[in-house]
Amino acid sequence: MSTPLLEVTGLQKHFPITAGLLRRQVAAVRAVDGIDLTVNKGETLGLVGESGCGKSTAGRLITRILEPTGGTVTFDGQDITHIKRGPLRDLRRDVQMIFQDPYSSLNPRHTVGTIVSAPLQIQKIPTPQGLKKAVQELLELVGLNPEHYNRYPHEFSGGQRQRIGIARALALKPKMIVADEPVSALDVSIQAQVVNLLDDLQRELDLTYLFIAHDLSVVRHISDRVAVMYLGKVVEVAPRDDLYAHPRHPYTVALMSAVPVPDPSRRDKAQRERVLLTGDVPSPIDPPSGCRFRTRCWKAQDVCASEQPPLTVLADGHQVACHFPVSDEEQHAAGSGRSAAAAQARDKIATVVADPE
Amino acid sequence: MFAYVVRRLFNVVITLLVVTMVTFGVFFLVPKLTGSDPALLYVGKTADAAALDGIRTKLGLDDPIYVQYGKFLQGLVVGRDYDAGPDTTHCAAPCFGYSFKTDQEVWPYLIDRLPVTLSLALGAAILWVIGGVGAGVISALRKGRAADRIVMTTALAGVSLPIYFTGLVSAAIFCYWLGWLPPPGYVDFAVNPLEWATNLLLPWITLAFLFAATYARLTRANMLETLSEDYIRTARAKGLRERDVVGKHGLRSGLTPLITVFGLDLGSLLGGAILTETTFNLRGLGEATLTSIRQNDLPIILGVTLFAAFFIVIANLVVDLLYAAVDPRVRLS
Amino acid sequence: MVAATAALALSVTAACGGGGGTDSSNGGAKNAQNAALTGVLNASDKKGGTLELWSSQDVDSLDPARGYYAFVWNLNRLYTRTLVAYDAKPGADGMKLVPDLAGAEGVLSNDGKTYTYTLRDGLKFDDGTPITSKDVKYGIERIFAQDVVPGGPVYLMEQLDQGQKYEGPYKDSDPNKLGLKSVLTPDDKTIVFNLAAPYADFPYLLAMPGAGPVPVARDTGAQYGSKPAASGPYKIESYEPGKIIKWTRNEFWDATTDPLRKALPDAINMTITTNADDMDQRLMAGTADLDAAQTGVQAAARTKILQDETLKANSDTPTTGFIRYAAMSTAVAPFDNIDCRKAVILASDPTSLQTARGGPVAGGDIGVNMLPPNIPGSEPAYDPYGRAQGKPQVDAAKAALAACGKPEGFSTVIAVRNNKPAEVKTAEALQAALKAVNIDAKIDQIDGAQASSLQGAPDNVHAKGYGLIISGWAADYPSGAGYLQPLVDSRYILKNGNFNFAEIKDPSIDALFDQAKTVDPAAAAALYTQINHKVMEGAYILPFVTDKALNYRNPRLTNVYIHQFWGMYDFQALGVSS
Amino acid sequence: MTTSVPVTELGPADLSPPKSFLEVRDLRVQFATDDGIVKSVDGVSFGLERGKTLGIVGESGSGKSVTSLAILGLHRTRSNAKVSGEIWLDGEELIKADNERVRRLRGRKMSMIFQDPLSAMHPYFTIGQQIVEAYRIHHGGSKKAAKQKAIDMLARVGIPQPSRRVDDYPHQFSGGMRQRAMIAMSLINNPELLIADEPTTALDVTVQAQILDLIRDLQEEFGSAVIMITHDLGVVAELADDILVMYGGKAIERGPAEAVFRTPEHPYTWGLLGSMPRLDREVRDRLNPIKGTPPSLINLPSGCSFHPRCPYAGRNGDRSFTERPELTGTTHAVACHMPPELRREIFIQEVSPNL
Repeated sequence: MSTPLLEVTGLQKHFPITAGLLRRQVAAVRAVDGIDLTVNKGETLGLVGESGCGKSTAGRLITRILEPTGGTVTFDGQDITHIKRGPLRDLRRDVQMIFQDPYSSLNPRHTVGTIVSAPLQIQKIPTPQGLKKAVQELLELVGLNPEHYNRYPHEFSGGQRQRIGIARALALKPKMIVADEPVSALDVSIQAQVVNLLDDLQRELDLTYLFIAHDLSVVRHISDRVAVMYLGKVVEVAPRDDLYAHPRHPYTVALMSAVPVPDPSRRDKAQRERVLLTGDVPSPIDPPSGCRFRTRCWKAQDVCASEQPPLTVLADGHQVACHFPVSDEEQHAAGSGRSAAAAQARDKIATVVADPE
Repeated sequence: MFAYVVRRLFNVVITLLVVTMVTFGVFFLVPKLTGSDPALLYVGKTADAAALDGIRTKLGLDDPIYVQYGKFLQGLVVGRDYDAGPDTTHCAAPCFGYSFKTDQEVWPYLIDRLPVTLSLALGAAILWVIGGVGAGVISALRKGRAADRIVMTTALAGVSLPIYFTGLVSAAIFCYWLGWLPPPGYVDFAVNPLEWATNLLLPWITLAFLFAATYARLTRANMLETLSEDYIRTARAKGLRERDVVGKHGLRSGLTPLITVFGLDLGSLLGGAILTETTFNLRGLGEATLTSIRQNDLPIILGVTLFAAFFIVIANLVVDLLYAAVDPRVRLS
Repeated sequence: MVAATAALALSVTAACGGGGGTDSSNGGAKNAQNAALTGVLNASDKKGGTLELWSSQDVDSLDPARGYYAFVWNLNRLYTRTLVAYDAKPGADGMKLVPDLAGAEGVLSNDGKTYTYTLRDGLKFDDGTPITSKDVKYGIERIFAQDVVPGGPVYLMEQLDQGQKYEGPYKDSDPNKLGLKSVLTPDDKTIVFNLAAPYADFPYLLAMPGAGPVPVARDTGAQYGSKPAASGPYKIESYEPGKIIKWTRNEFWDATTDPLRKALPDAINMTITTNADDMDQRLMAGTADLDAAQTGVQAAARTKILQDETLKANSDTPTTGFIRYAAMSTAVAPFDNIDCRKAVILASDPTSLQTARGGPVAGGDIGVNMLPPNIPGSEPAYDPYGRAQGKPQVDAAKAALAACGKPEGFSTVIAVRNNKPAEVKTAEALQAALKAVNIDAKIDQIDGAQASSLQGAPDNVHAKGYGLIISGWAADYPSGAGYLQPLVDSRYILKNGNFNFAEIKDPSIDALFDQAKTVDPAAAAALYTQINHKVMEGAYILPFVTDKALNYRNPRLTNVYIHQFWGMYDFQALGVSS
Repeated sequence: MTTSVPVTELGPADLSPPKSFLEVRDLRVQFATDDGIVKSVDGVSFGLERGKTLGIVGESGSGKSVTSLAILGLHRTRSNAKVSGEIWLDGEELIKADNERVRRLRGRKMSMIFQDPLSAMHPYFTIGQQIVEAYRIHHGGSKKAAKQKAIDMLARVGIPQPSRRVDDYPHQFSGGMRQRAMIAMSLINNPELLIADEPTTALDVTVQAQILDLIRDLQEEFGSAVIMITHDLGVVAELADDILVMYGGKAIERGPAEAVFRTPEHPYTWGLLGSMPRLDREVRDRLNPIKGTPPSLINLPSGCSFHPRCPYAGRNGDRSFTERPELTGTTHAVACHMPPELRREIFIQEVSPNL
């Protein structure tokens, strides 16, 4: 369980912004700005964060759909940061990706058989039982009717399409799957089916997952460990239960408390305890100095503006990038009004509204 | 924005350079490869070898192609001199060259023809935009009903019928049979604006019919798409009157894509409407294109090609600028 | 003259009503089809009005030295006078040269090698300056400047250079630019031509527009065509290429110095249109007077004219002087064998070839030999291969093939210009007829604009194996030499621009041409008859048709007649009645 | 905030005058398509009081959005929809009212917030222009005054520097700010009924919390009736007083929010709750999804349209397959053939332990 299959250190992706007559680069979108991650063999690492935090870009860097600007990606002991086409094709056998939108990621003019068999044909993988049989086995594996081999994507529902995408990803028997928001476009009842399928497949095929999503509940359900990203940085990594029970980074705290609880009887309490963040995520073109969350953080002090907090391991095993991690006491500080954190957050809002910049 | 325009203009120049190079290459290299001799085009049928040599020297045909091309470019920028016999004639910049076939400088020749094409294209453009967009909007609003079917059937006819057919039939009917219009021809606007208009009426209508058909179909499709947009639903949900929903919210975005098509259509028409011009005996750039190609008159071919390319790249640029002005989401960089 | 042929053939039917023929004016011949072939129709001396010529083809050049189209030479008669000119009369009389600028016919001396002409008194250009013999010489010298003013015929150059390598007046070191040694102008009224050898056809060369006077002061070289000096009754008021040419009266022209020209209209316009069908509509509607190119109306109008008696009466079908033919290259096997050539002639279907050219009315008569009817010495009845009967002679052809040693037939290539639809059709008709005798002819459609370096380059012809070369030809001057010499004289085989497609190398033919130069026209005509016979006996060329064109004339025109030399109406004679 | 007022009880045959602020009776919306008639909404009834929030929950194709568009009368123009039933708003019947009357109510008395504010706002007009337009349709007045009103409203919904941002275009706003602007636009005329159609689905969770907070505050301030349409049970749980669960165009469970969450009675509602992982529960080994896929509205299953996916479908003989269950019950109504006792027993014994 603890052999790292994937190791990412200092991974960066900057998209240049050009301007002026000569199209000189004047700035860069720092989509991913130095992240460290480890995914162990057979585990699921959940990568959460809000839109624009860089989690999808990170996924594309790891699968080498994009070329990193900096840092290293090591997969199965091999440095794949800048590998070229040939070895990249070999990498594709081991690392596959599942995408969010089951509509746009399947070519509408190809049959399911063609779509699922494409990786086999591109990689020239021998299929002793015959290509068609191999594809039908894959379809069965993901819970689709093998007789639907000759149908087109539009004849399937959203959940079934996502299953097709999964079958395609599994065709090459990869070691690792990077799933980028694989269930967020699906209806709740279907979402659960796909989550269960991914669970089952992991068990049966000994897969390693990097599960990228914004839905904290789903991530919690499926992951062994969870990494939280904010504005191109990983702010906290911890085993699932630790993270959800004892979030240490103020952003993680806010994120958790924002999730609506499907229990009307608890909503008043939840609302009282909720840490409401104000304003928007700053631009990744010109991120705040020091700690990137400081502009929205109720615990921010001067040092947060001057010094970037490194991702350090706390006593309880959390990796947190924060100068002032939230303690359990703070978090559970019960009270008639809002919690300490929430109260501090409230004050912060007041200042923000009064002084917008 | 300024940098963008400068950069685009620079691209325009590059594009035009490439166009001249290709045209130049085609019309100078191809005869060499097929073993024919452009000099022969300039001489009488019984000219002897010495005369041919003389022509070659005079036209510079014995120079390497890059020298010839260099001279052409030099003419464009600073003008060049031509040996006209008793003395030399100076072809002032922009010198597009000198047609030995017709003994004229290309630039004035084309400039002379420009008003014809300009009148034809702009007049027709106004007609087809009004007619095509109007018909398309009606068609979209009456989707599936009689008006829609009539418009779309007419549009199909417009798209399918070649201009020399509609042109000759309409000329036969209106000019010769009914006698309502003068026989086609061109009268300069400055000479007689009324005759200018009545003479061009038929070509305008014929040309506009062809384009209006396309525009009606495009407009219909765009309008239908726009009317199903979420923001149209929002406009209705605000309590807006339907005519404002269509007129203010629908048209603006429904017609924006037409800018591109319109710009390119007008741009290429300004380079000459070959069929319309020949059918209606209009001496515009299109007719010049046809004549020069038939006569293998390279300098004029080069000239009209450059003109046409110029209009198209400029139209492209204008379209992009216009688009940015209309659609605030578009940023130029 | 290889002259104007059909412009853009927009052969789309645009049938609609046009004005019918109105009442014809009195005088002269009665109005009927082809009435203008033999007599003067609507003879009149009434001046005034504007003659509205139209054309679907622009002039090649208005510079007298540079025009080569037949109708442009005809137009030149409006503004360019020459020492001698074709008489202004219908029928065979028009083929005679009469003095024009010269007061009398040239005086021949020095064993037929020296021609001396004396100019009339009172000749003036349109700016009032007198026309002198030096202007005539200068005009002729311009022909030598083929690098500046190319395009026209160069016969005079060939006769007058005589080894001097004269490069034209623009490179002439003579201060007066009159450095051509073979032409002398002892005074302002006399001009003397010294030929190297007797040349009976020389006056014909002097009747070409290029031999007209050009005042050195007004010569603008390459641009001269835009505003040439006028010696005739009209001057060019304006010329907008591709649009319109306007002539107005030259007030310095004196009718008393010009016995040929009538100069009836006050102005003449030639409007150039891109739409030949539209032009036909205008002709029949009476808003245009004449198609200046005179190549015949379009198919739509042709049908209409032939079906409507009134319209038909306003039309003529003159022979144009063209013969359409296929030459057989003696350098390409098996046409080096005369019997194989004969086989082709015999196997061809005269009627289908005629139909391909447009039928008996618009196309022409079945061609039987190689001298057109307007050339002295022609024998319209001379039909050595029995083509006039109209049918292919398959048996005779097979016999010829057997004699040639190819009883099983052979294969060859037909080279045809792709921009001449009628020629392509004749190629197809010929191909079909040859198939009947197992001659397999492949058609190669060559770029018409490059014909002179594709058909006209023997090297290319040999390389491509062009056995049959389809073309057409009309005379630059009405003599057997003017018509036949470029086609059959071995000395006219050129590396480029060759018209002796058959590459005929028959010393007896060459000798007959030389002999004809030295004798009087009547004797020469007999020699050309002989040449014609030799060419036909040698089976070098298969004539398709002697060309005709169906032309429509506005009934308001006066003084109308077909001039036999051009096979067109004599433009300078025309007047308008209303 | 407890649910004191019960959901008004109304059957399709009820002809009594409306008692609630909004009453929808036997609403049916059908679309004629090439493939057949799509019954998007098939006999839905509910009521809503001022100051209260109704959450309509369902998956895609359940008919929840179509219902809201029908209330606003947005099926009237350029649509092949056939709408029948009754919609009473403040004592006025809307389905039979003429177009002009409904138009005047739209955006004024009743307004709507859409799911995706980027596509729901016109890309070519500034935020200000669009809000000003919404105001001036119903109030007229000068543009300047309307703009000031728009700025005030933008400030009210928490947009910083509103006087500057009023001239921005929608694409220049972030997702959350755009939804705030959308809300400002729908509230500019103080509507008495606000329909929010998936207002936070396109937003991030922290922004969602902000927007829900905002809607709640504004409702308190303006006292509007709110219909919250969503597929997210968490969101309804946060806001709704009453809940209507829709499936295949029909209402299958309706009741006070607490009741529906604590003691849900319809197998579909169980399935929904079982499908979602919850942060407020221990992590389960497996989720309990509903088998199969939502039905096609053209070809609805016979009888109870949920029966192909229902694990208990066979328990009533063949009634589930042949007979359409009516929505029965008082405050907490359910459309299911199983007797209420059995449903409660199953829930307590089989379903609840796995949630």
